[in-house]
Amino acid sequence: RELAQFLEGENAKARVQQTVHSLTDSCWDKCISKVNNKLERGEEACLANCVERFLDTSVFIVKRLESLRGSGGM
Amino acid sequence: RELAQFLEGENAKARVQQTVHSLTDSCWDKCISKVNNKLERGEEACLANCVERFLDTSVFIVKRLESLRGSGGM
Amino acid sequence: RELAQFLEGENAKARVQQTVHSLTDSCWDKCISKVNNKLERGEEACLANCVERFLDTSVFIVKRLESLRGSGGM
Amino acid sequence: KVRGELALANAQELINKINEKCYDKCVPKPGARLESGEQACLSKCMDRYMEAWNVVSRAYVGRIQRESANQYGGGM
Amino acid sequence: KVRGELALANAQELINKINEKCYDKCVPKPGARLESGEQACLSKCMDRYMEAWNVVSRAYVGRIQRESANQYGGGM
Amino acid sequence: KVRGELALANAQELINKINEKCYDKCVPKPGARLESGEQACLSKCMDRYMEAWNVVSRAYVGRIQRESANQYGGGM
Repeated sequence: RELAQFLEGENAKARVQQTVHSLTDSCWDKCISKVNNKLERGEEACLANCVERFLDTSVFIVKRLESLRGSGGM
Repeated sequence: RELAQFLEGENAKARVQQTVHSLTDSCWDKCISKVNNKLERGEEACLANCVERFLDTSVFIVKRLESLRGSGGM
Repeated sequence: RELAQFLEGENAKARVQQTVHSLTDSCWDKCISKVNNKLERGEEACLANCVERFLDTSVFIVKRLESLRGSGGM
Repeated sequence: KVRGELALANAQELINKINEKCYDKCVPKPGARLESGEQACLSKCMDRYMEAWNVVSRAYVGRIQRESANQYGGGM
Repeated sequence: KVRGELALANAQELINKINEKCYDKCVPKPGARLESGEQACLSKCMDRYMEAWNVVSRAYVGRIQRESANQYGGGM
Repeated sequence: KVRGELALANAQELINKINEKCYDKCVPKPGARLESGEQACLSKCMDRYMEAWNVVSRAYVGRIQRESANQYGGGM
């Protein structure tokens, strides 16, 4: 049972890491055009905002789908 | 046996839906540049043609491969 | 035991073919802009170099990661 | 239960695609919050994507049906 | 049988890639039918893609062989 | 052992992504060897990609934590 819990935790960790890989992939394309000697302040802010807005978008879509479904729009 | 048939049918449905997702993905890029208040007539025709021509292309490639193989060209 | 060896060999072959598919995909985009009546000399050289440099890049990254890890840089 | 899982997987995949495509189109420069203009764009984009999905689905299923009907008639 | 499945999977993947790459290149604006110019483009594109696959395959397998030979000789 | 495999898979995926992204950016026209300018670009690109990975990871994990904390407080 502790093993099951341990494995469940490791699974969750793997899913988080997979999401981080996929977000880094797409936010890199959105925020980094030229490779500089360090990550510029604006690039760093863009990366963090890119993650937050992507998740906001996800929440927005799911909520809107639910409201459309509720109003019989779908 | 009826269960097997049912599952087979569900599998086929899942494959069809997966193809629809992947076709929508690529035809969206080909046919929709700007997001408008409704799907324009031209965009809708483009989407339907995009599906048909993609499948034509698939048939074309397979037939040509077979004819190349038959003529010893491959 | 011979079966296991045979299957292992087939697995290795499948991995090689998968890598060839993925390299052809990305090197095609890098080296072929217009489809001509034959593969131009420059295109063919570009494709072969594309494979070699991609693998060099892979070796370069792994070695650098190891040296960063060794020097406590990571 | 299998049927429910299939519908769920389908909805999940649709949400993922909309998220990817519409985020790219509507939020090119992510800022400190989702602006109202970005939200309006997301709503429109989402509606258009679902319509596109329906058009593609009809075209694809229609083609499959025509081809299976043709198997018993003329050539393809 | 395993060998046959492998060859089949390989051919299937090649067809999928050709379909994707050449459809993109040769049919940028899908119309009511595959025009003859589009078909000519598809034929050429298909031939070039298969040649490219062969060049890439030779380069990759050659590199693997050189590197395994080097393991028993000098450095990499 | 599971933990080690997870770390390994994570490192492997990071290497694959760096390889793909930085090869694209730094070696647009592959020549007969990796030029020193290309190598310098690869080093920088690799450092930036790992930093970006860390920024994204912090932002994502931070968001998850804030949202799970909010579940027991106000709305989302």
